[in-house]
Amino acid sequence: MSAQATGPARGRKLITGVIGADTHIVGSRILSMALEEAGFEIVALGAITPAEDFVKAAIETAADGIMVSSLYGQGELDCRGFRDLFIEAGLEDMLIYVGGNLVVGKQDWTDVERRFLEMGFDRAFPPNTRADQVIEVLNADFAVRSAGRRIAE
Amino acid sequence: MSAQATGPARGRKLITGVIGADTHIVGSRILSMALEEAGFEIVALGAITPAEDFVKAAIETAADGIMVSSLYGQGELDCRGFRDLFIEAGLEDMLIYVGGNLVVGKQDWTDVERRFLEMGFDRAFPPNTRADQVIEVLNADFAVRSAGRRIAE
Amino acid sequence: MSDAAPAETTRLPFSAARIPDDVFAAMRRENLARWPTGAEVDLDEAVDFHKSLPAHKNLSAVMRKADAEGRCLTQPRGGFGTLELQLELMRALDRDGLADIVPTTTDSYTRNEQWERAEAGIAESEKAGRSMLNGFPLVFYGPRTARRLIEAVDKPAIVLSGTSMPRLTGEVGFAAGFSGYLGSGLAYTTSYTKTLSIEDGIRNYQYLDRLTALYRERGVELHRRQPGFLTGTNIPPCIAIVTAIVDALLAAGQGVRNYGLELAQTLHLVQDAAAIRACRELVQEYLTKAGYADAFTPVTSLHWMGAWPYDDAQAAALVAYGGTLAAVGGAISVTTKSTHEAYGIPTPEANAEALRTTRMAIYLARRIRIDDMPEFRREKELIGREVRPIVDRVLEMGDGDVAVGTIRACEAGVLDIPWSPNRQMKSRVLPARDADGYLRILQPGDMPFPKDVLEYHEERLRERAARDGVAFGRELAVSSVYEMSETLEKLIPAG
Amino acid sequence: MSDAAPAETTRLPFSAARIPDDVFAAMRRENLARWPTGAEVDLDEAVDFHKSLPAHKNLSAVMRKADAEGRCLTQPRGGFGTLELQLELMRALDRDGLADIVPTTTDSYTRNEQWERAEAGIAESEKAGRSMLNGFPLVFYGPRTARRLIEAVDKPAIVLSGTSMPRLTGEVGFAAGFSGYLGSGLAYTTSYTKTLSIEDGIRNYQYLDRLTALYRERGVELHRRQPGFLTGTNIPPCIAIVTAIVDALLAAGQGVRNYGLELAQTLHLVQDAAAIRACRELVQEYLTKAGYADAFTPVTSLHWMGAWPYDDAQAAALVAYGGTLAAVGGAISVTTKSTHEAYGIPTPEANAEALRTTRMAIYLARRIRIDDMPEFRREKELIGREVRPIVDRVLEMGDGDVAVGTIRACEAGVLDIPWSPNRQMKSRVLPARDADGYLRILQPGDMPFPKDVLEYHEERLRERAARDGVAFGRELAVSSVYEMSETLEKLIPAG
Ligand code: B12
Ligand code: B12
Repeated sequence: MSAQATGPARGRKLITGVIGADTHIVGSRILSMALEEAGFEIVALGAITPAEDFVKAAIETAADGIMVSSLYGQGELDCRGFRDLFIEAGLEDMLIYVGGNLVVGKQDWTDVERRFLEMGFDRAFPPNTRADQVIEVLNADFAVRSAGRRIAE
Repeated sequence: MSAQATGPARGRKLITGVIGADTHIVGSRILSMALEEAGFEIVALGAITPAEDFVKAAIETAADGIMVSSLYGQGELDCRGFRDLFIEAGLEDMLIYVGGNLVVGKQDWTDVERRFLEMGFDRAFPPNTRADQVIEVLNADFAVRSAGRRIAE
Repeated sequence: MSDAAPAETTRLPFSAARIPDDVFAAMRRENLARWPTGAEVDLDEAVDFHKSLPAHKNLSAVMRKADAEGRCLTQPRGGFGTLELQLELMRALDRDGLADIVPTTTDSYTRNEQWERAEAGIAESEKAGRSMLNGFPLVFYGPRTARRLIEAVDKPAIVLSGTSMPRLTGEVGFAAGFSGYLGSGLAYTTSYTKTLSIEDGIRNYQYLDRLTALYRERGVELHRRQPGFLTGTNIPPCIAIVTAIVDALLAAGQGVRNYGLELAQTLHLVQDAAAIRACRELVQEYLTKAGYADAFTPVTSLHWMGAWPYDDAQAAALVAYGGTLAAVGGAISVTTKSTHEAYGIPTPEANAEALRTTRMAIYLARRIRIDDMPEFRREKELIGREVRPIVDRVLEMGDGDVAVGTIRACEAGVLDIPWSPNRQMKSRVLPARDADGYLRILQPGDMPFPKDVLEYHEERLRERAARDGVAFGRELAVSSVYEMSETLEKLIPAG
Repeated sequence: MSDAAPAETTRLPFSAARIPDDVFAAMRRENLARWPTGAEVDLDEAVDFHKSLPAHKNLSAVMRKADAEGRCLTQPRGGFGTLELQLELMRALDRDGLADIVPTTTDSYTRNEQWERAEAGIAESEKAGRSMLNGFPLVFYGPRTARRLIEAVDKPAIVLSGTSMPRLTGEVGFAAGFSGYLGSGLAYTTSYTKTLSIEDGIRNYQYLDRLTALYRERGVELHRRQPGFLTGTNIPPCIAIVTAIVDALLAAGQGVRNYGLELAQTLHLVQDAAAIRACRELVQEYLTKAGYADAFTPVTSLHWMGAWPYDDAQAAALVAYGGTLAAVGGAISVTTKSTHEAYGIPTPEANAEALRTTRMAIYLARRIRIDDMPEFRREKELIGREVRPIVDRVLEMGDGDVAVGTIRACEAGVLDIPWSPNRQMKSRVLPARDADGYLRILQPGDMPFPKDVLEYHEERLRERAARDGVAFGRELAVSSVYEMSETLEKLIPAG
């Protein structure tokens, strides 16, 4: 049986969606399905979602975390200032992940990860990430959040 | 029509053969056929030919050049001292080529070539050498030999 | 961002009918005014330029020649964010990749008509010293500058712009000298958009097809092409072919007569060969019935369009097999991917290498055809029995008008595609792979497949569920999405 | 250098008869005394060791299991000049290449029983820090040390030693724990030696086969294998199968019952599939006729054995297609090459990558079989009509003794192979590729192929000569040797 939400992660509300002009919906949809089955509550914004729509949905639904997908390579442009939008909306502590094929071309992952962490994402996930891995990290991060830390080591 | 022996190269006698414990006969045989058609006289020693047999054949037939093949990788061991055998036999000026897959593994060609030239071969030829190229070089080398030089630039 | 749909003044009642000359002239004026480079489009000059090109730089002629000679041409994808990078890329694909057809893939902002963002992306790319865009901003550069791409390479060039908004990109591309354009109203709107209506998507492509016909009236035959791959995610041949027929009828209605059909590989030797044959025959059947017996509809086979393995060595097998499948299936061309596919847009080198691997695979396929195999015949016949009921129903629903029928059929789920991002599609149809590696229909949604056909699909899929020890249900579809991206350890465990 | 042929005292009259126990015991004593490590061979200990291995490390069992499950296993080649390098290589092939069977290729001095030279080669390799030998000097290291190779990897291991002098290598290999050994008297003597007589080559392999039977008598089943690839240079299936039948009969005569048959790929989907089926059937037919109905004879397909392309990307297509051909043809295992083939012995990495590409190609081949194709049936039937007249004539010439018949047939050219380095072979038979990519017989030499068969081959080859605009003659054979190593520009010129 696949990974499940545990402890403080159980029942958390997550927004999923594909940012920018990106139409790659399959990964986000499968991820949403898996997270739902694992015990999270999912609000799926689908493909081609402007950055602002994530913030709007987070406010409207009082979400606990954001799962941004970007596959088509232009995520490096689309994701700039994403954290700022949440800060402006007073949601500076929102847990924000990004995953997919984040940049154009086959680039060194540690370098890509650094760029996205610098942009303010709590975590960035490389290609070939499976839902089970994401669930485990979510469990860990929600666990330390009750202890006041931002993300688990 | 394929390349032909020209000028001083016409009618020259060449020994062909595969050195050492090497059984790869196809390249040497096709080369022999092509050289013969081009107007050289060929003495083919075939596969698995000890170094000494090349010298013996050269003396017996009063050959003008030696075409050593080595494909199986151990040419680097088999070819050591090859020139010395000719020097000992008083044939220090013999034109000696070597060609094939001369070393074990895919190595940098300029490096391999240097090693074989240092061993005393007049020329070394990389994998993917065709008979036409060899004939052109033979023409050039036999041409400069009448002028007393060893090989053409 | 500019308006996606045409302005009201030129908005005709929606139908499959040919756009009248005067209306089309007005539509073009409006369209070309949407971005400065539109003013550079000069039809007369463009027609003269196309006529000045040798036949081997005209994609229509090249496809016809390949068809006549029984060849399978190679074509990569490829687009970078600046003119310099794009020139270099196209030259590499030509010189090192021996591509028979050279591509210009547009970036995703251009596809969505966000030309200012594309402009910013060029600047960012120049600053970063690498492409920050996933394609070439064709509209921003405009036809005059883009013509340098055509002049740089002595091969036919095609615009690849996965979009439902091709009106300006099409004008610019054709005016620049591209002789091919990939895209269609039904296929791309259902798979590349979230909120655009199918109607508007079709209207946009009616414009492009009408433009193609305009060139034709002026004596220039351009190659239009339908992207039957849709979401690229386990699309069974029948669904691809249904969309191919609908889009082909729509294009023919505007006067297009050189219309390529793309089919994503299922990666099954028999299913792909059957699909390639069935596609061309069924499209011809419906075009002929509709009075367009004179259309040329060559089939292009596409390297695997779903998720790729993360191991280059594994990916190399998909690249090579992609050439084998296209050639054995009798496709007129194959569109390639590379060993970098799972990670990102390939470097020119990786792209060129994949072209060469594919070309060698095509050579190795010799003249082999498997049309005599009973299994091939069974599959081909099956595809016919899947496709005709759907298409017939679509035509019926439109009371003879395929455009109208298409909208109604999409609304009703009669026309449906798997994994669609578009909110107007039901996207209830769900495919999965059976135990023999064929793509089958797991859930038909509301598509009117015959009962016996569905029973057959279910039986085959139940066999797989039993073999894999999983429940018969959605999990079969999800694992089929991942399948090709799995490690070899998982695909073939050690004995 | 040691003597290649057995000493006179144990030299029996030449025949296919089983070597009597006492004579064989004497032969073994003589043989093991030829090099110090021979003394390490202890049959009882070796038998115990083999019995202690799990079934998945016994190649016989692994081949039988794969056959039962319809799998196609992968096996690379690989040998380096020192124990350290060889250990590292075998681990890499196992771990990174997922090889189902791990190899130890011996170096060419060992193959020619020049063990002192092999010893020098080890020293040179250590000095140079890279392998100066083209394989592992198995006899020099001896069974005790070589066992470390067996212990290092949890897979069955096979000795690959292209030689006509396998007696000591075989003793050492089996005693070390290798459960497979590739090589045979007719095939290797005709393709790996210049002056050794066919008789002595057969005698040497009768020793090895008798040794295999000795293990069998002790309850250990080892896998012997025939290298039907011969000179690897455009060997048509019929010639490979003729040698397979002869060598299989010789091995069965000594008591071997687990005998693999290798077939070099022709790189033609239909011809290879037909060859794989025909090979197993025809070998079984003759074994059964000779009273050995209980022999297991799985077929192994070999990646292209002729000259490879000098471009890695092109070579990748041959690697992948090699997996496809083996799997679709129903081979029980495939022996791989790599993208480095045209240049030199591959690095462990390149070797492992090719294994993975091949494995993925096997996966992609699913359960596809083409046995129903009329073209397949025609080819398979043709192979039968080519093989039987030759084999029947060989048996006739030996007055019932296949060993004697083989020698006489080689002398008469009834048995012949193309491009042989061996001076006793006529090597007048010459193959070439026809216009459809099939390997055909251009010149039969003195091989008694039926007239109608030869007419068919000639007709097909004349078609190619006409297409290529070359004379019908030797040039067809020579260009067929080069074909796969040509550049893509030459193989498929731009449209
Ligand atoms: C299928 C596919 C398509 C389909 C998409 C269908 C659809 N509507 O979804 C189609 C054919 C339409 C398509 C179009 C295009 N595509 Co595309 N596509 C792919 C492909 C082959 C598979 C993607 C997929 O579905 N994978 C399966 C799912 C299950 O995996 P996933 O998407 O990776 O998601 C998983 C993980 O990444 C992770 N994950 C995803 N999001 C998130 C988010 C968070 C927070 C976390 C934690 C994890 C996570 O979990 C998911 C589940 O395991 C990939 C290459 C590949 N991977 O093999 C290219 C790829 C993504 N596409 C690419 C491109 C460029 C395009 C196009 C621009 C076309 C082009 N090159 O011509 C257009 C884009 C159109 C647009 N405007 O967006 C590029 C992106 C390049 C880059 N980043 O450098 C890729 C990588 C191919 C390539 N190498 O060129 N594509
Ligand atoms: C066919 C072949 C065989 C056949 C040979 C049949 C025969 N009796 O001839 C068989 C199957 C028997 C065989 C056996 C072996 N082979 Co082998 N074989 C090949 C292969 C695939 C093709 C060779 C060939 O015939 N080419 C076609 C001819 C026309 O070209 P050519 O030989 O290169 O010759 C041309 C040029 O090189 C040049 N040339 C050749 N000689 C000369 C000389 C001069 C003076 C000049 C100017 C030019 C010149 O002109 C020729 C005509 O164009 C090559 C790899 C490849 N190239 O793809 C491996 C290869 C040569 N073999 C190799 C090896 C190692 C072996 C074995 C040890 C087996 C093994 N690995 O398990 C045994 C050796 C047995 C022995 N004792 O020698 C290696 C050598 C490795 C290295 N150098 O690092 C190669 C490169 C494969 C590899 N990558 O591992 N092999």
